[in-house]
Amino acid sequence: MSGYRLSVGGRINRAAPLSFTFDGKAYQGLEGDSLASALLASGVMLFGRSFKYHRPRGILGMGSEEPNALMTVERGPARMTPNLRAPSVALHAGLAAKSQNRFPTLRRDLTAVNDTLSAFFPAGFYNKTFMWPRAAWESVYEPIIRRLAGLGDSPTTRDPDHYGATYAHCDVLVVGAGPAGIAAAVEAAATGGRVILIDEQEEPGGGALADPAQWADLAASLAALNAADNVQILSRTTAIGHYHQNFVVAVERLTDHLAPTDAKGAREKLWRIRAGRVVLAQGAIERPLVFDGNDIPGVMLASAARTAALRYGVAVGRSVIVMAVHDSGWRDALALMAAGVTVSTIIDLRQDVAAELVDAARGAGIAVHLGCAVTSARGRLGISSITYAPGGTVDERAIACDALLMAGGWTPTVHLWSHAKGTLRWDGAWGAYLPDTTHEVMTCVGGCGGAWDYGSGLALGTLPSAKPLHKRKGFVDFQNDVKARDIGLAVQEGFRSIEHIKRYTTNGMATDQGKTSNLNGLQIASDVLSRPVTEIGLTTFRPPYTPQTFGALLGHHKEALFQPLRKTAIDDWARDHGAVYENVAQWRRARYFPRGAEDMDAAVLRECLAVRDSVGMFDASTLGKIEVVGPDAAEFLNRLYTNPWKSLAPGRCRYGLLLREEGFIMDDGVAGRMAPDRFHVTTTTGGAARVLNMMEDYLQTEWSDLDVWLTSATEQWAVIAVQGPKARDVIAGLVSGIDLSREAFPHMAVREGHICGVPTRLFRVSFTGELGFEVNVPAQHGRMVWEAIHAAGQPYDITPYGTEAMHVLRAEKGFIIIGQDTDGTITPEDAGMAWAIGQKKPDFVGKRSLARPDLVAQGRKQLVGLLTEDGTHVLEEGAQIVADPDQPVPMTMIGHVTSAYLSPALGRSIALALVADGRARMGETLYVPMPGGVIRAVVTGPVFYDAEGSRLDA
Amino acid sequence: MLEIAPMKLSAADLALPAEALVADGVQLALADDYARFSLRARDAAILEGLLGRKLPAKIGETLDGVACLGPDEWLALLPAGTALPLGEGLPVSVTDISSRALGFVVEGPRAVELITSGCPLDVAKFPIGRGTRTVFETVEIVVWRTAEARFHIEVWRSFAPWLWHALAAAA
Amino acid sequence: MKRFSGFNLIGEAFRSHQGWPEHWPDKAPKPAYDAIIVGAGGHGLGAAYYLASKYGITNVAVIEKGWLGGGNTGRNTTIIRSNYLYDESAHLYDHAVKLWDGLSQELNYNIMYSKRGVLMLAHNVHDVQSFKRHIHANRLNGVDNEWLTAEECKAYCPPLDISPNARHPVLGGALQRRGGTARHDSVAWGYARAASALGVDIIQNCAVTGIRRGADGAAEGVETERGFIASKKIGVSAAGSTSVVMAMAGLQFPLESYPLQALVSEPVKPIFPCVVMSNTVHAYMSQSDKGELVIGAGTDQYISYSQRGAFHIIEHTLAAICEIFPIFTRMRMMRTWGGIVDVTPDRSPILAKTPVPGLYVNCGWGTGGFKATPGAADLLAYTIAHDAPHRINAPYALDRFRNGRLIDEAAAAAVAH
Amino acid sequence: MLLIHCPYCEEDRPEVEFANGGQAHIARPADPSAYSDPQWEEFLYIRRNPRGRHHERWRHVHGCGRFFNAVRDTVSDRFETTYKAGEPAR
Ligand SMILES: Cc1cc2nc3c(=O)[nH]c(=O)nc-3n(C[C@H](O)[C@H](O)[C@H](O)COP(=O)(O)OP(=O)(O)OC[C@H]3O[C@@H](n4cnc5c(N)ncnc54)[C@H](O)[C@@H]3O)c2cc1C
Ligand SMILES: NC(=O)c1ccc[n+]([C@@H]2O[C@H](COP(=O)([O-])OP(=O)(O)OC[C@H]3O[C@@H](n4cnc5c(N)ncnc54)[C@H](O)[C@@H]3O)[C@@H](O)[C@H]2O)c1
Ligand SMILES: Cc1cc2nc3c(=O)[nH]c(=O)nc-3n(C[C@H](O)[C@H](O)[C@H](O)COP(=O)(O)O)c2cc1C
Ligand SMILES: [Zn+2]
Repeated sequence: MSGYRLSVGGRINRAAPLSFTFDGKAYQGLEGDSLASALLASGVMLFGRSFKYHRPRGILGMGSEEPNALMTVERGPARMTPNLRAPSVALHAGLAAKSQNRFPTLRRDLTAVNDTLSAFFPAGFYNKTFMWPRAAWESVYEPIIRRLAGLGDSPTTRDPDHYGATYAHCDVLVVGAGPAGIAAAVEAAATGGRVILIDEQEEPGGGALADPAQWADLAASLAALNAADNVQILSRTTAIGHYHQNFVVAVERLTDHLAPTDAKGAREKLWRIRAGRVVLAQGAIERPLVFDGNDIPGVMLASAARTAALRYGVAVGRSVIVMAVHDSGWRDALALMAAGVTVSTIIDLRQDVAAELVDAARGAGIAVHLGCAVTSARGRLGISSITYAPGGTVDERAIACDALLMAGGWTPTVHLWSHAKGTLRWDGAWGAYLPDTTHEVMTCVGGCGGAWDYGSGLALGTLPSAKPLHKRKGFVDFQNDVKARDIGLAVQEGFRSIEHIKRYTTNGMATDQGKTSNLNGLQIASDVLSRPVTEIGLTTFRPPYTPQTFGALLGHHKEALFQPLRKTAIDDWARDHGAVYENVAQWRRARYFPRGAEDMDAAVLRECLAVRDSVGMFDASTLGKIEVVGPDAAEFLNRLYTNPWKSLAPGRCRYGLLLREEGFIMDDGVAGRMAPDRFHVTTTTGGAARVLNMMEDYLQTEWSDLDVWLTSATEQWAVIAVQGPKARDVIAGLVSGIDLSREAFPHMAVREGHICGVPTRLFRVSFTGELGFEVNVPAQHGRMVWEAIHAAGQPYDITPYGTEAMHVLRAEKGFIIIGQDTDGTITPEDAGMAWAIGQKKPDFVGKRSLARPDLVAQGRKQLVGLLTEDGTHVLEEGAQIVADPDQPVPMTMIGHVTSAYLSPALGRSIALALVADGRARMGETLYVPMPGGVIRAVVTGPVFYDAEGSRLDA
Repeated sequence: MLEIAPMKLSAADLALPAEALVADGVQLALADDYARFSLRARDAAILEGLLGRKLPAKIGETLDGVACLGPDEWLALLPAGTALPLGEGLPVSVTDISSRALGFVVEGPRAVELITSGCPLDVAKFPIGRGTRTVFETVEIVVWRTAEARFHIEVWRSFAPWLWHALAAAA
Repeated sequence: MKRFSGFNLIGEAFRSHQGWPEHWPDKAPKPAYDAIIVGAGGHGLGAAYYLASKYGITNVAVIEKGWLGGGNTGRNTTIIRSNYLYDESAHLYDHAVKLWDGLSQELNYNIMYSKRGVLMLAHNVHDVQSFKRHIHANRLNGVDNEWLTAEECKAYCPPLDISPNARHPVLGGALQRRGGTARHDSVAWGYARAASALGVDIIQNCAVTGIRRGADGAAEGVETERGFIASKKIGVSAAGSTSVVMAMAGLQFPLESYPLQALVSEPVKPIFPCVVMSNTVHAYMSQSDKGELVIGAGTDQYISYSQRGAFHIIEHTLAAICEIFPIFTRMRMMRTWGGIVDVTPDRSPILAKTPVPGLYVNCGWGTGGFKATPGAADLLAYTIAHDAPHRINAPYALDRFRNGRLIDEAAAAAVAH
Repeated sequence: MLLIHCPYCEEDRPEVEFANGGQAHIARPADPSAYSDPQWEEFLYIRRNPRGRHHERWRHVHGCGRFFNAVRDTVSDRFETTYKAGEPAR
C-alpha cells in the first residue's frame, strides 16, 4: 500500500498519475480519482473548517451530500470557483485546490477560537445580544459577524467562460444512473420512445460503481444503452429541479473535469427538459449518527469508505471501526476487508443482527460488539480513538482507530419528487419518508422509491448516551455547526414547528441543504418534543438539488446576448456620423449628433435652430405602427381612442389619444386613413407592444363581432421625419406620384406614392411645429432613402437631429411626451387635451372612468408652462413645485417639472409642469426649492412657440 | 475597488454578418428576399377567392409558401416582388410586411439541435412543411421546416442580429 | 420574559443555556378576545404588539394557520427603504423606517436592522428623470435620498459593472442611506416574543375558516379549526390569502395573488456591501450576514397559491444579476423559494376599515411590504383601537378604487419593491 | 414552466408562448355610462382570486395569437380544461 492507496482494485487508471496541489502543496493522484479520493490516498484527513466554529473537518460522504470538504478550485486567472465539494471534483492534471474559511492556515486556524467560545454562540445567539450601544450593531458587531461568516471568497473578475443552454424533449426521463435508473432506462428504451438518462457523477453506475460484482452487468447495460439511438446518456449532469408538468431542469458540467488547456467550448450547459414520464432513480443517502466528536476528521459514512476503497482503490484508514445500526454497515465492512482495508471492530446498537453477517464478520477477524453504541470519538485534526458502551450506559471502553464509519441507515433522495409536490409517507421500517402520491406522470424506482430491503434501519437521531442532551457535543448539520443540543435549545425556547427549528438552528440550510442532517434533526426534534415524526413533518425541498453556477442558469442571456438591442435601419448611418445614443425601451436611438468638440447642449442648440431656420431630418423608425384593416376599422378605432374616427376622410390623419380603462392616458400617436377600411396607426416607441396587445384584447374578447384585423407594422417601415421650412424643397425632387403643394397636400394628410423609386406612405405631420413630412418607406430601403434625402438637403444644410432636439422642439410647442409629461395618473383633462375627446361619442375605452369622483375633483394636477424669472436658468426635470417656499419640511408640494430645456427659439429656458389647479394659476409665481436655493417661476400656457400654428401650414 | 473589464463584444456590436456561418453539422445563412404578407380573414374562402389560391386549413400547416399561423391568420412567403390584391371592402386584411422580418436558413444534421437550443418546442417532431409562430428564448420567431434537415426561421428585423448571434453561440 | 443581553448570554453559557424560557408560550384559544388578528406574519404580530403596548388592548389573540412568520415575512429579500414618490407613500414608509430604528432595543430582540444603504440604479434618461423626481420630492418630505453618479455608485458598491458598453449602462443611482435590511425571521420572532410578554395569545396551526357576522352585519368572531372564537374587532393581515379570508365575510377584494420567487447563493466572504436594485434590468440583491447573496426574482404571470414559481423566472433574474454584476457568473445558487404576494390594482396597500363593522384589513403589500412591517403594524393597531384610520393610512382605504384616487407608485416608477 | 393546451392550436404548448389575461368572463358592459360607481369599480378592480378552481384568460400570443379561457386549480396550478373565447364558462 503506497500511502493509503490500495494495491489493487478501483476504477482508477494506475498508469496515469496526475499532479495537483492542495493549499500550495504538491500531491499525486490517478486518472479517475476525485479530488477527495486523491487526497485521501495521500493520507490527508483534514479537508476544511466548519462555518461557525471553524472546527477541523474531514470527508463525511463521497457524493454530493458532502457537507464538510468544501474547496476553492483555481483554473487559471479569473477562473476561481469557491465552495466545491471535493468528492464531486474530478481530478485533472494541474488542479489547484485551496481550503477555505480559515486564517491563516487550515491546520492552524486562529478563528477556531470560535469553537472554544462556542458556549457563547448557541443557536440564535445574535438575537439575544449586540443591541447596546445602539450604534455598535452596524459599526462593530455586524462587520465582525460578516467577516467570520461566509465560506470561500467570491470571484472578483469577469468570467471568461461561456455557458450553453438547450431545451430537450423525451418520452422518458430517468434521473439517476444507478442500477435502478439504468434498468428503468433499458426498459424505457425498449419501447422505442426517446429516453434521456442523466446522472450527476463522472460516470454512470451510482452505487454499482462501489460494487465490483456489478461492473460486468453495468458495462453490458451501458453498452446497450449507448448503442440504442433513442437513448441519450448525460453524465456530469445534475437534475436540479422538477417544475410543473414534468419540466425538469438539469445542468451539465462540460469542462471542469479537464485540465484547463484541454477545456474547449462552453463550461456548463443548461438542459430544460420536458418529459412525458419522469422516472426518479436518485438513490438514497446514508445517514450519519450523532454522538460526541462525530465531526472529527476520520469519522465518515460507511458508504463513503466503501466508495473510496472499491471505486477509487483508497483505504480511508489502517485501522477502521464501523458503528452500525443497519445491515449495510456490515456489508460495507466485509467489502472493505475483502478489498484489503483493515476493519478492526463493528459496533452495532442492535442486539439481533443476522447471524450470517455476524458470522462473516467474526470469520474475517473483526471484533463485534452488539447492543453497543459509540459514545465519543477523540482526536484533534484527525480521529485517534473512540469510546463505546452498551446502549445508554456509562460503561465506556476505548479503542484506537484512524477511521470510524457510520452506518446510520438510509434516507431516500426524494428531492425532485417533492419539488413536484409529490406527497411523502413515513415508513417506520425505513425510518424515513418515502414517495407516496403525485399528480405528475412520475415514478420513483430503486433506493429513492424505497425499493430495497432497508427494513433493518433503526430510525434514530442520536445514539443513546448517558449524558443529558444539553451536554452532548454531537453534530447534526456539519457545515452549519448545528448540534443536537441546539435543536433541544430551540424546542426549549418554544420553537416547535420543524420549520422554526430549521430557521432558529439553521439545520439543513447549508450548501448541502440538509442531505445528511434533515432526518436526524427531525428525529431529535421528535424525541425532544415526545411527538412522533409524522406529526412534525418535514421541511420543504427546494431547487436546486445541488448548488449551480449562475452562469449556467442564465441560459443564453449572457453579456452581449443579455437582451436584444434593437436598432433601426438607419442606425448604422447614425453611428458612422458620430451619433451619441440613448436607450429607449428595447431600442437605441440617436440622441444627438455632435460636431467636433460640441457637447450635448451645443449640438442640440444647433440641431434645433437648423429645424427652425432651414431643415432637419430625424430617424423616427422606432415609433410603433399598427395596420388596422377591415370593414369595421373606423368603428374599432372609434371605440378605442378618445377621438372620433368615422368622419376622418381617407388621405387624412388625426392625432389619437388612448386611455386605459381607468381613464388615464396610456398612449398617443397619429393615425392616417389609407383607405376606407385601412388605417396606419402609430404609437409611442415604448408603447407599441402594449397598445397592440390591448387592441387585440378588446377586439378578440369584447368586440369579436367586428371585422377588423391588426398587424404590427413597426418594423415594416423606416420613418424619416423631414422638418423645417425647407422640408418640402428637400424632398420635392425625390418624390413621385404625390402632389406636394400646400393645397393638394395639407397639414395632417397622408399620401401614397414613391420616393427614390420605392413606395412610400408620406405623412404631412409635424412634431416640431414646422412644416414637416414623415417619410415611411419599407425598412429595407430606409438607409438608402435617408441618404438620398440627406444628399438632397445639402443645399439647405440639412441637419440630422436626435431625440434630444426632438424633445426640445416639441416642448417649445407644448406637445406632450407620454411617460414624461404624463405618468399613468393623468387624464386628458389634466394634460389640457380635452380637445382630443370626441364629445359626441357615447363611449370609448376609459370614458366611464373619467366620470369617477376623483377624476373630476378640484385640485388635480394640470399641465402648464413655467418660465423661470431668470431666463438663463433651466429647471431640473423632476424638481418639485411649492406655493409657499417658507414652509418647514415636510412641505406641501403642488406639482413637479416634467420637461425643461433651454429653448433655442425663445433664447431662454422653458419648462412644462404638472401643477395642482395649474390652469387657474396663469401668471402666478410659484417656487422650486432646490438644494442651492429657491427658484421663482411664473405659470404660463404650455405653448411657447408659434401658438397660432402658422409655421405648420407653410 | 474591483476593476471589471468592459465586455469584449457588447449588444451594440451585434450585427448580421455578410457570410453564412458554417459550423460542425450545421449551417446558418440569411434567406433570400421574399414578399411577405399577413393574410387575415374569418372566412378563409373569401381570401382564397380574392387571392385565387388555396390556403392551408389547419394551424401549423403550410401550402405553397403560405403558413397557417392562427384560426384567421396566414403568413405568405412569396417570391420577392409578388403583389397581392388588398381586397378593399371585403372582410379581409391583406398587409404587405415584406420588410418587417428577415429569414434565416438553418441547415444540416444538427439543425434541430441548434433551434432547440432556444426554442421550447419539440422541433424534432415537426413534419416537413410544418410552420408555426413560437419563440427563441424571448424573441418571437416563426419556425418552418422546409426539409428533413432544413428550417426557415422568420424574425423581426431588429431582433435578427441578436438571434443570429444566439444561434451562432449555440452552433 | 427573561431579558436578552450579552450579560445574560454569558451567564447562560455556564449552564448550557438551560435557563432560557419559551419565546412565546403556545396558547389554546380562549372563547373570546377584545381583538383578534388573523395572520401571524410580521404585520399581524406587530399589530398585536402595538395594540398591547401602545393602544392599551392586551386581550388579543393572533391566529395563524401555519407556523408564525411562515408567510411572506419568512420568505422575502428584506429590503427596507422609504424613498417613495407620493406624499402618501413617503409618509407611510418613512413612518416604518423611523420605527425600524430602535426596534431591536424596543423589543429586546436583535432584529439586525442594518442601514447599509439601498442603491437604485438608473439605466436610461427616463430612469434619471424619474429618480430625480423622487429625490426632489423626498427632500421636501424630509426623506433622505441622494443622486450618485455612475462612478459614485461603483465606489459605493464595488462589484457593480459600470462599463459604458453594457446593454443597460449605469447612468447613476439614487441612494437612500437609511435604507437597508433586517433579519426576516427575527422580526417575526421579536414581535411574537414581545407581544406574548404583554399578554397576547399566539395561536398557531389554527386556520381561520369563517368570519361570523351578527344580525347587524358587524363582525362577531372567527370560526377556526379549533372552534369559534368571539371578538368584536378582527384585523385581517393575511397577505397572499386575504381574498380567501375576506370571502369568508362575504367581501370581494381588488386583489390578485401571484407567486414571487427569491433565491440565495452559497455563502461567501463579504463582497457586497449594500442593497442594489435595478428596476430596468429587473434585479435586486444584497448579501446576508451569513454570506449568501440574497436575490429577488420576479412574479409569475398567473395567480397561484402554490408557493412555487417557474424556472424561466429564475433564469431571467440571474441573467439580470450577472448583467450588472458580471463577476458573479461563477457563484452558485443554493436555494430558491416562492411566496404568495397579494397585489392591488395600484400596487399600493389597503390598510383600512372594511364595509363590515369591526372588520379591519391590512393587505395588498404585494412585493414590498416587509419594509413597512413596523409601520403597517402600528397603523393597523391604531385603526383597530380607534375604529378609524390614522392620518397616515387614511388614504389607503378601499374607496379609492371607487372614486379613482389611486396611489400608483408603479405608474411613476415602473416597479415598487 | 406550465404546459398549456391551446384550444385553437389543439396542442400543448410551453407557457413562454402565452400571456396570462387575468380573470375570465368579466364582460365589459355594453353601456358603461349606465354603470354606477360601485358597479364600475367592480368591473375594473374586484377579482375573485380564489384558492382552488379559477377561470382565467390566456392568450397564445407567440403562437396563434388567440385569447382563450382556462379552468385551473390555483393550489396545484393544474389545468382542468381550456376552451375557446366566447364559449360558456365550464
Ligand atoms: C420573494 C419575496 C420577496 C420580497 N421582497 C421584499 C423586499 O425586499 N422588501 C419588502 O419590503 N417586501 C418584500 N416582499 C414582500 C413582503 O414579504 C410582504 O409584503 C410582507 O412580509 C407581508 O407581511 P405580512 O405580515 O403582511 O404577511 P405574511 O408574513 O405573509 O403573513 C400573513 C400570515 O397570514 C396567515 N394566514 C393566511 N390565511 C390565514 C387563515 N385563514 N387563518 C390564519 N392565518 C392565515 C399566513 O399563514 C401568514 O403567516 C417580498 C415578498 C416575497 C414573497
Ligand atoms: N441494499 C442495500 O443495503 C444497499 C445499501 C447501499 C447501497 N446499495 C446500492 O445502491 C444501489 C441502488 O441503486 P439505485 O439506482 O437506487 O441508487 P444509486 O445510489 O445507485 O444511484 C442513484 C444515482 O442517482 C444520482 N443522482 C441522484 N440525484 C441526482 C440528480 N438530482 N441529478 C443527477 N443524478 C442524480 C446519483 O449520483 C447516483 O449515481 C445499488 O448499487 C445497491 O447495491 C444497496
Ligand atoms: C433573507 C433570506 C435568507 C435565506 N437564507 C437561506 C440560507 O442561507 N439557506 C437556506 O437553506 N435557506 C435560506 N433561506 C430560505 C429558506 O430556507 C426558505 O426557503 C424560505 O424561508 C421559504 O420557505 P420554504 O422554502 O420552506 O417554503 C433564506 C430566506 C430568506 C428570506
Ligand atoms: Zn394557439
